[in-house]
Amino acid sequence: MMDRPRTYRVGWLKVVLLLSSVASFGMLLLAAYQENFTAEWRTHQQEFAHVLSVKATAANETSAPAGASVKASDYPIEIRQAFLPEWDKVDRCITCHVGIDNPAMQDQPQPLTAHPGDILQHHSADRYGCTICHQGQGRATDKEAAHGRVPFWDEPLLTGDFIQSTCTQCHHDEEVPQAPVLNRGRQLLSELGCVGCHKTGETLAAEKVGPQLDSVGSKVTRKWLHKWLADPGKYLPEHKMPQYPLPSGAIDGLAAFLMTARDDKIDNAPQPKGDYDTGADIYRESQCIVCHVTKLDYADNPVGGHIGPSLMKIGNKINQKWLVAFFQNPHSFLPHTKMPGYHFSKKEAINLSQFAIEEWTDYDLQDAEAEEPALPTGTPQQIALGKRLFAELDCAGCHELKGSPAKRDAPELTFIGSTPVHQLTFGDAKVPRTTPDFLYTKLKSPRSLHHKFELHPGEDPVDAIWENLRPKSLFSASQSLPDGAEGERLAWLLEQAKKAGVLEKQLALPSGTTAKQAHWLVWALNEVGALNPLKMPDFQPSDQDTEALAIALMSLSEVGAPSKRFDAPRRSKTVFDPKDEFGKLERHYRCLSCHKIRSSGELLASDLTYEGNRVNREWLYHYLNQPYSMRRMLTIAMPIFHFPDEESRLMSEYMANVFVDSDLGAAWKRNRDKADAGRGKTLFQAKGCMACHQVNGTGGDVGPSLTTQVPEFPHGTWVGDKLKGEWVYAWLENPQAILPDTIEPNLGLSDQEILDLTAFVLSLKNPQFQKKNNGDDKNNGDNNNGQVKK
Amino acid sequence: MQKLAIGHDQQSFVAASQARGKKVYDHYCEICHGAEGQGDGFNSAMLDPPPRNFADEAFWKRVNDEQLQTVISRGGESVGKSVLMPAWGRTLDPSQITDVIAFLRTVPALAKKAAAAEESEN
Amino acid sequence: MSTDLKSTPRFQQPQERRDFLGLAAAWSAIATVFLALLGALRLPAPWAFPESSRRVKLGPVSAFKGISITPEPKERLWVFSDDKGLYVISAVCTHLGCVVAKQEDGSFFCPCHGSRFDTEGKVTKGPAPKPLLHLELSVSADGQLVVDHDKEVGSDVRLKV
Amino acid sequence: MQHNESDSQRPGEAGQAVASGALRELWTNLLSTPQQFFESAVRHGRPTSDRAASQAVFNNVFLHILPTRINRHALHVRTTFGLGVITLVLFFLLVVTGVALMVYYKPSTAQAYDSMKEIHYIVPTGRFMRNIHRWSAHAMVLAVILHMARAFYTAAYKGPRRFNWVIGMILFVLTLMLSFTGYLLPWDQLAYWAVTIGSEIAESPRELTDALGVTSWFDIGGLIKRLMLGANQVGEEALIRFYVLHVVVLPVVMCIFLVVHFWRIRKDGGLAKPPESGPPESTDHESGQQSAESGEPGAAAQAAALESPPGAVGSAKTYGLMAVVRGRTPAVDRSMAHTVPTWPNAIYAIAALSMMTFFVILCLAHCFDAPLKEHANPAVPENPAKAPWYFLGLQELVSYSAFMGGVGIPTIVVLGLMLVPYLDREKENSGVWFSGRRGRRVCLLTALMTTCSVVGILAFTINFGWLRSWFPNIPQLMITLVNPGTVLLALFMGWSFAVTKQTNSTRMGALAVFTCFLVAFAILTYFATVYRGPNWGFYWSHSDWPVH
Repeated sequence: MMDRPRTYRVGWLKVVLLLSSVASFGMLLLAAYQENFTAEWRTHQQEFAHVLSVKATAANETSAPAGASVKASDYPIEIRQAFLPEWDKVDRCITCHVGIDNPAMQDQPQPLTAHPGDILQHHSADRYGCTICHQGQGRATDKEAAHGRVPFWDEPLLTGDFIQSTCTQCHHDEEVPQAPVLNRGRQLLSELGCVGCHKTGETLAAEKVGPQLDSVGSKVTRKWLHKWLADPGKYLPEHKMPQYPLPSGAIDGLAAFLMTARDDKIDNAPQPKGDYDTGADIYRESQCIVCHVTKLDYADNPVGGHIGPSLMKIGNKINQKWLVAFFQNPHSFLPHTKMPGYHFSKKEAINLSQFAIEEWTDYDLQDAEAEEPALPTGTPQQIALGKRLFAELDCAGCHELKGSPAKRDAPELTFIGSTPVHQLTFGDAKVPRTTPDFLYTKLKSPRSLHHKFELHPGEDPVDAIWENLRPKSLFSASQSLPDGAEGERLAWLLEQAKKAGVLEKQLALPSGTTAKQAHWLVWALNEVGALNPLKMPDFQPSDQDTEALAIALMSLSEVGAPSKRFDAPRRSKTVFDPKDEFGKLERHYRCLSCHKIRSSGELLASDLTYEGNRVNREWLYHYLNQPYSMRRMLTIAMPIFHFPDEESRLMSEYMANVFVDSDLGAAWKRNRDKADAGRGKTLFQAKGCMACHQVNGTGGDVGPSLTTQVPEFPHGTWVGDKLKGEWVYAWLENPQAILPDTIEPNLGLSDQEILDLTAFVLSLKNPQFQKKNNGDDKNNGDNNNGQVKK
Repeated sequence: MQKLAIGHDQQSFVAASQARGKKVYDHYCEICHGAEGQGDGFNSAMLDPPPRNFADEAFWKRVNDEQLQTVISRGGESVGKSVLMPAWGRTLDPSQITDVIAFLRTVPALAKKAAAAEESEN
Repeated sequence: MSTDLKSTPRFQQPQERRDFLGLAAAWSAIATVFLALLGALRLPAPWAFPESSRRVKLGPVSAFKGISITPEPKERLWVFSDDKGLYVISAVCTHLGCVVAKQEDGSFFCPCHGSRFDTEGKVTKGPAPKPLLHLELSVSADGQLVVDHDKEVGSDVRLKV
Repeated sequence: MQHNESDSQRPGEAGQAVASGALRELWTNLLSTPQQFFESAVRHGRPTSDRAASQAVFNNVFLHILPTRINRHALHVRTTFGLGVITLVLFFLLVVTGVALMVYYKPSTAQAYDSMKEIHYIVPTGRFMRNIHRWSAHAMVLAVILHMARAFYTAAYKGPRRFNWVIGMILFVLTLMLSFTGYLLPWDQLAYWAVTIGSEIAESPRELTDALGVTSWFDIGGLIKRLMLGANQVGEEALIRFYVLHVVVLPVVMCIFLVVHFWRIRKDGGLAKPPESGPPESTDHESGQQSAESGEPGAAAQAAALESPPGAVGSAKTYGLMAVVRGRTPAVDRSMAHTVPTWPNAIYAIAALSMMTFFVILCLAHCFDAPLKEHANPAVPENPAKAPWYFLGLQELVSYSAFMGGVGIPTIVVLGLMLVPYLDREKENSGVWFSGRRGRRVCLLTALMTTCSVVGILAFTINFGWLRSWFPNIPQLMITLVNPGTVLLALFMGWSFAVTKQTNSTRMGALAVFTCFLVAFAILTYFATVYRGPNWGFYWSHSDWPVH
């Protein structure tokens, strides 16, 4: 007989099976529970349904119409999405942000609240989704992932004004409506001269923003130039020149090079002494203060305009000879300047320059400078070095200088906004790894986004240091590294650094091993920033400007709308640039520096686009010859240009005939017979017009006085003398339609009221001139098509 | 994610509304009602009756938002006050007026704060 | 035929008569597998289909007022406006889902199987079992006309505006 | 109704009575149909005897891959650690979850990534399914490698199982191919660059043909790559090809080989086991086995089917299953004493193992999400672009020579391992771990040697570079032939020859060479995973990586 087979013990396997089955079962249940019940969005939607029902109840009680009329129980809890196949997007943001299109939800906290502003009226969430503008991960259904603040998602939710950077996907105009920060940033990109060195595609025009340097050697003193290059902020706190950490050797070279840019004619001109007081009169007549800072108020705040450079301390800087030449013909020195061409005679220019030099000299500074040793003239080596540096740093990106063309070889920024984050170099900086943070930090402090130079084991320290020394021009003159022992070569490097002015003259290598010496040299060079290859200067922009710039750069993106259908219509921008006689005059007097004509120019003074509809020609002709201030509040007025008679006649006629829109105030022309000035006068009182406008010395001072008194003006200065009925009519109809920012309220007057008021306004004519201009009365304040009287 | 270095975060909507209101106020109202809302603007000297002083707490006890909305949008005339207060209802949209009112409500507190600061300086 | 085997004692491994442990283990394993399969069956029905919402905003209500018929071909429906208010008729044939065409006399005609409907959508001819659907209209909080493809209403229901 | 009618007519004429009798039968049949149906499907109740248990296994389509009785040795944990079963369970999980994922996955470059996100966020259980799929895939590779090691160290590649070892190697390669093809499908950065590197490796034979100057008429590397990608770069074509391979071709091939693999286990006599007592498997058995391998399943093979009793006395006697069924008394010998009925013993073992595997995978899937990086960007490579872990050892070798590391050495290793059973024919100690104490010592020594040499050569290369650093103009052929990878390979070969000579045993040599490969694979994989950073540079830890 065989042995009984021993039983194989299977019991423990049953236990294992039971335990693992039960555990797996539990695991599956847990997964099912999480899948079906725990999602955050369910909570939000339940909350939303509750708020809806509360609001609906409240609405029923007050029986007021309300947007919310859904019972909580009727409200389905489900994933909501904007399905955008054309954009390859599915945005589920509205799964949590459920109240986005419900104005009644404005008082709710995130995520239930309504979208602020009226943007959704033009960009409905159904059609455009959310991530097109806000970025983030639209497909995700949990908060962190949806906001894109997770690893491996390159487009986290944009915060704050950074949302504006995505407008440019469809809005290709220079100015994007409702994106003021973006617009400001783009403007800054041009104004700061960023486009001088960086290519940015076609969106931004490259213009040289710095002064032309062709005669800078004749213009400024060497001492000043030296100090300016070393620290422009010391001379002018609000300067625009960016800073580049330059060693003194480089500044010597640049100054020496720039001083060679001279104009012989200026240098050789005789220099008679001018008269300060006459100069002061010219200064006042010319209204320099409109564009230039000319003094400081009691709190040391600059007073004056910011169109031109500040004039403070120019006496410490500028050669009077150059100034005389400049006053006579500014445009030959600065072709793109906004400075108008005045008709200064040589004598006037000398007087004005005398005034300027005496007025705006810091005499303490002058005395202090007089005590400093005179600077030696530049050696040929320095001049050559300066020329190389000028090219290496691409100064020509901002400054015109004959013989030095701009390279524009800085990294291209055309698609910087869509560059993947991991391609951006953050260096050792401790900032979040996002594109907005990169741009912001880079602009704020360019050198913080670099790896500190370190010696790596295995590489030759001398070679490595030599390769990384900047600016290269300072050193390349000495050709290449010599051979020899490492200690000797290090000593040679130190010598070069001293020669270039990078390191102090008295420094010496510490004793010890060559490794120690190399380490010391790296430390010393790092201290003075000579081992940082970055060429970008430091603009030190304000926080606000930095953000605006970063937003503008973010908007330079490869990402765009999937089809042209999404492109916002381009608003045709009517540029005013006539090639006729008037255009010539405009270019000479630079009217557009202050006035706006169509879409060109600035709005510092009035918009001239409809000037022909606005004022009658006679008045305009006289005004051009003798401008006066329109309001008591304003102390500045149009400069007195001393236009030759034929020029002022040409300008007034041109404006009266060209700057006209025949539709403007057409109703006045049709119905003027029905107008009654008497009724208008009553209305003027009843509508409270005198709160802002003066008539015969009574009334407020907000808008222009309707009875301005300028005794010496050869023609009536009252509103009836000046304005035309069609314009007054159109203005009263809707002031904001003509000047969007005006604070004159739209009173919603009826047609008849407008007619009456217009008639009343036009009846306000200066009695002193009534008789004198009797012949004109019929046409005054109306369509005056007659010739200007000689 | 860390907070952006730029430092944007959810602003409360009330604060945003006040800030927007302040902008509107500065543009349209300040010239008469004054920079601090105390009825002492540049143009106030020319006006009779003088513009409203919003620092006056008694005033705030009398009015509610709806009344203010009316007087701003339809002018002083509509509530039997001076015609020198024009109607802004066609120039500003209702939300702007709401913002302005939100700002005006902060005026008494601001005035008090300013007064306290001045006192402590003295 | 197996009797002789059974009678051979050495082939008989002792079988536990009441194998609670084994039963529990076996059934819990079966239950687990069953639950897993059940979970997997949930997979083909996603939380949201890759398509636009069934509640569609057609546009501001004012755009439909006073215009007697506004075709919305993308949404396969017409918006009608009469003196009582707005209503919507779906263009999907109730027979087998073809899109019906609107005749000049205001009646509807289905090209697939010849169903005909009168101006109110009632069947006048052909295999369609039901009149064309009238869909629920509402006004959203931001003043838009909203149609819900999933909610049918009576043919006399109007949205007053 | 009709039934009632016929009921009422029942007392009528005879014909009707017959008819009504048939109808009644129909009715009773109908009533008993559920029970009959169940009995027809499950032809036995819960087995109450060994005999019935055997029948249950034998009659069941799913279970009959198992023998009716199984050696107790096979059920011991130490024997196999259940690795084969685990691998099968993982494969099964992969098939099920894979099919589920196919419902949503769209194999196009424009939509693949988005469909992954959809699976993640909008598909109920989608994320879970993908996690299970991903972790099962990784686990399966690991399980396959361990299963292979188990088979090798217990000498299960020998004797009758030589061909099954070869099949196993094929399955191993298929597993890697499945993993690799699946890697591209999410179309993220990881996928894109891993596959780009993979396809470049496929092209790397050019390194050799270029060096020999024969590429212009014999471009095997370029051919393979272009066949694989359907283009010169990884793109739409590659994605669809990989998809087809991943979801149809490779799984089907895999299934076919799996079936053969299982079939051979039974036909080759179950699991390898030590001779518990009595003489070891005799040489005459060996000769019989050879005929079996040549395609004629002879008597010996049948004998093997029932746990091939050692010493198979009277091999004319059959122990096949047929014997059980036909009711003949099976051989009464001692080996029966070591077997237990498959039902319930093996069934419980398999079920418990499966469920444990399932549980582990569920835990992994629950705790860790499968990686999904940024959308593939052909312009910006990942840095470092690391392959999946099981290829990282190769990637380390690839960093010396693409051809040798990516094609040459893997081919040599795989072919070499396939050849082992034909070179080592020693019979003793089958089923014994490391073939006893001597083998254990050899393995330990070999592991030590391998560790030293691999670590040494890595350290040397990092500190001093390789040929190119010393002789910049050295011909590529030299580097292809002499690089750290080939040096190690040569060293391992030499070592195992030395061991063979020293111990005078081919089995010991085989153990040595396998240990070399396994340990080197482990070290290289660990090294490349942990110490390699951007630009494939050496870093002590991830925190030293340069931030960029």
